Amino acid sequence: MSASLAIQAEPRVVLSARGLGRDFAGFTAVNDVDLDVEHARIHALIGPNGAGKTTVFNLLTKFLQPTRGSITLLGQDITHTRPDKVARMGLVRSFQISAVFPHLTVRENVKVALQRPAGLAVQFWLPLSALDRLDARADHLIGQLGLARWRDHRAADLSYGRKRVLEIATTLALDPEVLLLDEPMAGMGQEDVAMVAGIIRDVATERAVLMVEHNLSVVADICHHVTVLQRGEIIAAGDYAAVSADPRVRTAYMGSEA
Amino acid sequence: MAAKSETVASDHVAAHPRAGQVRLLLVAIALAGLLVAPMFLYPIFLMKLLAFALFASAFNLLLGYTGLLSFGHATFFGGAAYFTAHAVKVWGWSPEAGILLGVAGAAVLGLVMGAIAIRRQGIYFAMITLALSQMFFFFCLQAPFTHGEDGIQSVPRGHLFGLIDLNRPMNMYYFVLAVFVIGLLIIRRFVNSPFGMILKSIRENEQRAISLGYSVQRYKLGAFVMSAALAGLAGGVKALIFQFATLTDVTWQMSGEVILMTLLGGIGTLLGPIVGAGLVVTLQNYLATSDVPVTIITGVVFMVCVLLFRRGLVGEFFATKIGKKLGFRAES
Amino acid sequence: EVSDGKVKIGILNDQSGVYADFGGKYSYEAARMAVEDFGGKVLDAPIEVVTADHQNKPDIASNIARQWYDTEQVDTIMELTTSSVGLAVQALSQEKKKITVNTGAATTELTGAQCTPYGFHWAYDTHALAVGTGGALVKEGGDSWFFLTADYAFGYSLEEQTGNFVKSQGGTVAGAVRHPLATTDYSSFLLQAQASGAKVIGLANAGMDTQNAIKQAAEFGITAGGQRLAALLFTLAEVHGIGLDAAQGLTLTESFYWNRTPESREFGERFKERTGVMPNMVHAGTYSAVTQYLKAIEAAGTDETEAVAAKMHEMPVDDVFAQGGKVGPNGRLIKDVYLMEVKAPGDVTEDWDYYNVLATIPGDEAFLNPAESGCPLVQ
Amino acid sequence: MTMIFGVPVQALMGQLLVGLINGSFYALLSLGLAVIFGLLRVINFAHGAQYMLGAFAALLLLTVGGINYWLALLLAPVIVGVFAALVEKTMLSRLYKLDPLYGLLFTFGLALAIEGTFRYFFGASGKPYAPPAQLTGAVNLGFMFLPIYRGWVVVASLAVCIAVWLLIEKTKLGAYLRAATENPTLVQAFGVNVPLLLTLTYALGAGLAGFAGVLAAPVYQVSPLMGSNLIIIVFAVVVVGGMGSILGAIVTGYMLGVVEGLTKVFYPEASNIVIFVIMAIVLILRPAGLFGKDA
Amino acid sequence: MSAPLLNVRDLHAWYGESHVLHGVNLTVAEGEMICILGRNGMGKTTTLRSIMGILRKRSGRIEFAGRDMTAVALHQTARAGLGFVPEERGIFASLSVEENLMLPPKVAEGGMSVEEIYDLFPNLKERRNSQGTKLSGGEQQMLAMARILRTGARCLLLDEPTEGLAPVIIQAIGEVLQKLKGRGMTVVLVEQNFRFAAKVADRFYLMDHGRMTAEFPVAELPAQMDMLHRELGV
Ligand SMILES: Nc1ncnc2c1ncn2[C@@H]1O[C@H](COP(=O)(O)OP(=O)(O)OP(=O)(O)O)[C@@H](O)[C@H]1O
Ligand SMILES: Nc1ncnc2c1ncn2[C@@H]1O[C@H](COP(=O)(O)OP(=O)(O)OP(=O)(O)O)[C@@H](O)[C@H]1O
Ligand SMILES: [Mg+2]
Ligand SMILES: [Mg+2]
Repeated sequence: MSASLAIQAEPRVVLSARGLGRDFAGFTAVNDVDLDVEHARIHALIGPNGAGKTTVFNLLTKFLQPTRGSITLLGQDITHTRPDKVARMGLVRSFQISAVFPHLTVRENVKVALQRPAGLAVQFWLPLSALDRLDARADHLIGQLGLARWRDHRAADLSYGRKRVLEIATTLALDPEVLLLDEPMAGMGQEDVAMVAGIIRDVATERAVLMVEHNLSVVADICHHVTVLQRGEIIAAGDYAAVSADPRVRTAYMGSEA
Repeated sequence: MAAKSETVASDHVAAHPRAGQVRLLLVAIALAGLLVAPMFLYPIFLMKLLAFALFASAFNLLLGYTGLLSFGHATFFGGAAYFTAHAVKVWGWSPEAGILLGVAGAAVLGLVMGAIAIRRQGIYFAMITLALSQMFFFFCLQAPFTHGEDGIQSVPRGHLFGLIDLNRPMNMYYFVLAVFVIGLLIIRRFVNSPFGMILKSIRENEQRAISLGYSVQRYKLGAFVMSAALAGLAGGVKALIFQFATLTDVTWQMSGEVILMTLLGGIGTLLGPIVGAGLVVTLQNYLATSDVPVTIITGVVFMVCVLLFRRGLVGEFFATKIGKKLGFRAES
Repeated sequence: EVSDGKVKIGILNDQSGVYADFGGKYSYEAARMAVEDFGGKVLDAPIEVVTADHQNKPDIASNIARQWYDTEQVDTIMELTTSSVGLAVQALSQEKKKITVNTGAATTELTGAQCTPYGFHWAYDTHALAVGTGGALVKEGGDSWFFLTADYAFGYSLEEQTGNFVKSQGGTVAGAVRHPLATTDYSSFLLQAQASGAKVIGLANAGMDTQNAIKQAAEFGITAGGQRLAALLFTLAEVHGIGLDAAQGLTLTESFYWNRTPESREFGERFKERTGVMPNMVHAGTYSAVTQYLKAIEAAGTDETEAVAAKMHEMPVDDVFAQGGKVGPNGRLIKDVYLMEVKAPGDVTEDWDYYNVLATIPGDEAFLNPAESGCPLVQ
Repeated sequence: MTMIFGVPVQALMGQLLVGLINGSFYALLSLGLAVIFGLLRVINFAHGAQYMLGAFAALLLLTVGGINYWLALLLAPVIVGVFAALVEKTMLSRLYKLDPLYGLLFTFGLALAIEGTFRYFFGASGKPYAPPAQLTGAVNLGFMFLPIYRGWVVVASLAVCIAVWLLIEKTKLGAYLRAATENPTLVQAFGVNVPLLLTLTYALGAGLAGFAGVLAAPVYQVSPLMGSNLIIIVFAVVVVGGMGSILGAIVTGYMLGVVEGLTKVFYPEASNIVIFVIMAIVLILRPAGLFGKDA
Repeated sequence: MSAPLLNVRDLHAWYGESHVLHGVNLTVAEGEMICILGRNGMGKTTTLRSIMGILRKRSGRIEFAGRDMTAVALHQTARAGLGFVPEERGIFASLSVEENLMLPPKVAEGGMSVEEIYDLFPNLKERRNSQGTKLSGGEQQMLAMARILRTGARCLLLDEPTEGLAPVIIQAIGEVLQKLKGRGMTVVLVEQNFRFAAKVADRFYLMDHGRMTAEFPVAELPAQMDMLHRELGV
């Protein structure tokens, strides 16, 4: 880990938000959030329930329109861009509630994600076999994430943890610059947690990751940078050690346990 | 995990290794049947059946493969019938050009209706298409070129490519059959194409599809326009078969009828709508000369289908052991 | 000589939709009655009547018609309510060289631009209705008109033709309001008509539209306020449907009324015995059409289309429906039509005795001169 | 006389009132539809048929049972409601677990079957039904001649609409209903008899249609097809109001009645389309409808 | 020992054709808090849903307060005193937070008052007029629990109440559970969060492929750690 940090002599900011805010009918869910997500680093967003973490995700990916502030992705202002466009620009998310295409096989799930970058999405005149050339890349990804055994199973038949892994696999298929993961370990059994954490660490070597997670041991383990949100505002930021020492964070979020 | 794979196996009866060949054979038999059918059956009836089968298949392209229930497909069917009839009768266009105009017109109507309706999903979508098609109905009622209640009558069938005289029933029949087969091939390809794959994934999980960078609205719109255009193809052909275009084809009851056909045959199967259309057309023909009011029967068939045979005749068959052995599979 | 040893007559009309009472299965009864009265046989061949419900859909109608002609040896199709069906089947029949006699549809196109050598139009048409109601009513003092017109071709042609007659008789048209087809509420239009101050409110619509308009006119006190309501296409069956409370004072034109002569009375009562209702002009017209067709076969000595059609054009029509009627070269039956007024409930002395006959309009006035009909067959 | 766009103000007042009367029917019908949709997620295509059933029930009560209008106003909705409850209990309830589209298709078939049956037995042209003696006649309002019966229609429908709205939005029963819409199993697991609740809801919605039918009987011809075209317009009203929004259905019903009335004066040819045009515009600007909560 | 409040014998359950529970046995005494542990997909949720009667394709015996529940209609189970907090929370979108809270009918005396609940979950009080599903994931979890506390149910079935909650909230919920236990409430808890469960439960069941494979009181916990580590990876 320290080695990868060392290489990163000059951190490159790929996604940044300034003064980000969102109101819902008079209620401010997110307020004045500044965020810089850097290449090849894992950035954690933590905070008590209802702090606005998912909302920040929704704002960054443009599933929600911010009330205030601006967002920049890879140097371009995306404050007013549509969500599918944002995804095409290289910012891809996972959902808090697991999102796969249940009746497609694992391989098909990944291939759907590969289709667009390969320019094979609108061809209604080509046969399905035109997609065969994506197989190799799909299988590679599937293998990389340890899903090879389940390649031809329907996604619906996978265990909870594997569904999350599959979701990450489809996300990676887009080769995104920035990966947003909303509680990737939620509801996952202990043995899967370690596996997924490992995978996240691996993929982060070539891209930026921003994740929401309540499992603090994971955060402590793999995240380079932690931002703590409370009532929509940032109350602390820094590496895990610094943040977890902050008394405000302890009372607002961690309690006496951690 | 062992338990899991057991359950997986139990609801997936493996297709017989030769299933593909058997299916090909069945298709060939069906085609051969259609080729000789007019020797035994009444050609006009067969042509009507083919036109409606194509219409239902076009409709099913939307409902079965993108999950969008349009309650306004009569607009494209009937609209195209008017366009074709007008072009052929008033402007003296050739039949193939007339039909192409019908298809293009239906596609444009589909684009407009789709652009408005696609913004909502599920039943909302159904209601909006219904209302918009009702608007189109009133337009047709009043627009001078449709001749209101009278309709466009005595549309000449003309000569296909200036050569083949379509006034001869057999020529007309084989022309309709060709259009039907081409239409089905287009649908089949559309469904089993990269585009179709995206449609499928959108139906499975729309949010996820967006987050993968697909502009879901445009894909849906694409499917909608395609379905409209093919419904238009059926409508244009129908205008030539019957040699008229009337208001009947743009009423909401017609939109309901095509749903019935698809539902009865089996949503999400290629064969279903064809079988369904055959049944409905036969039933209507038969009941017209019987004592029982058609609407009661239609209504009851609808109810029974929804309650008991939701997969439709073909869908139910596919779900049987034999169907699965043959490797048939329904969407959804 | 009768081909295939049998004469088969098809009655094709709406038996379940809005026109089910207007013609419907009663027309089928009328046809059967005509056959029985004729003796059940012509040129020693048995006569059969078949019927079907076209559900107001031209494609179903045309499908049935083709099947009848091609596979069931039907020789002629009659009734054919609703213009789209009438025109479609008449065109098809020309192609198949078969005779059609239309008694149910209104459009003058049947014997106008789209006329055929084997197509006949029997009971009434928009022109006759316009002359009957428009022309004759002006003479009765109804000289200023306001139209409530169904907003489609049928409504326009009724309005236009009627308006022309009103003007030609020295009346004026104060205005018109176009209402969409299948409107349920007419109060808004009726208020406009009321405000126009016209003496007659002409209803240029049909079926349910007319019924609702009449009913609501009564509610808004239109007739009570001294204005007269004229329904341009309305028959005894519909008057019976809405009841005299709503219909009283209404004027309309029909080409038949059962209680007009002893013969029509006798016919009407026999018809009512079979069906439970008194015949309107469509039913009586169908009876007449079938009778005339059979007479023509007898006169021609064959059921071959050309010969029968020629006889039908040639022979005068004299029966309970038409007296001294003649058929124009365009296929139009020309006979007298009658302007009626619906009685008040208190004035009715017997069941179904709904009309006072206000005027008789001679056929030559009521129907277009074939030479001016625009029919290409008439040079 | 003062004029607005060439129409005398007086006449305009009359038209506004007439529009309001029509709006009463729209409001009642779309309310019932919204109740059923909002709570059962079923687009009740049979709503028009149930409206017709209400009118026929009143007619038959009168001709067969000699029961007068006032009693029919109570009994007919109950009859329609009981019929609807039977349909729900035996058939419709099996469809809740499925895609809502099946509910729509089922009720579509139901509507065809009911209308077909009535057409078979009563013919298509319909029967008259006289207004009650107490409400015949008309009052001269100066700007128009208002049939007393029409005035009563406005009052009665307004009262019923408000009562139903209060029932659903402000009572505990309403909260159960709304919750059961989303997750019937869970609400039932909380101890609420949900199947019964849903049956009652469907009966209530249908009963409202039946009530509208009785109100309409003296105004329109009682005919088997009286509801079949109206239903499409009412659908549009519900979409404009925001599907599932009870208040939206009521307000939009009256509003569109008035708009339609005015269209009949200024551009009568468009009066049947105007509602659909408004619908299209609303959908473009506010996809959820005027009162809809969420896109 | 007095008769157990909840007694489950040889419970089998199916989702359609797939047989998920293979003879579950479970007893809970009045006032006891038990915890079912197990990996994903072993049938924990299914067990709760079968007891509650939400899953109706089941066989075996489910006795609650001396009454056989398999024959009881779903809406009567709650009346018998069982309260259920589903894993997916089940917050109603068309109801406000407060309406959600007030929704389940009171089935007995002795439930918490609304003030007590708001004291316990201040977030809910603050957002009480907003739409139920507009709450954050964690807030919804709180609401799902809170609304059952009001009804006076004797026995709570809690399906992973800590999933997706911040550590402070988990702590608070732990305190609530202790308090409820103090009042004599019976609780069946399903948990992935072993650390949490270890603090509150009296007894543990381990579930594997639709069966209970182990059962032990909290006192034996240290002795069982090896086995748990093997089975659950904790
Ligand atoms: N609705 C359903 N239809 C079919 N199978 C189901 C359904 N719900 C659950 N299952 C299957 O039943 C088994 C048990 O599921 P259950 O939800 O009870 O597990 P669990 O122990 O609660 O897991 P988790 O910790 O992930 O919540 C699993 O194999 C699951 O795939
Ligand atoms: N669409 C919305 N309308 C109104 N309020 C909303 C909406 N979405 C979120 N909120 C509110 O905004 C706040 C932040 O919600 P958010 O889902 O972002 O929290 P979170 O930090 O992700 O919490 P958790 O960890 O529990 O998932 C919550 O109080 C929630 O109630
Ligand atoms: Mg969240
Ligand atoms: Mg679970």
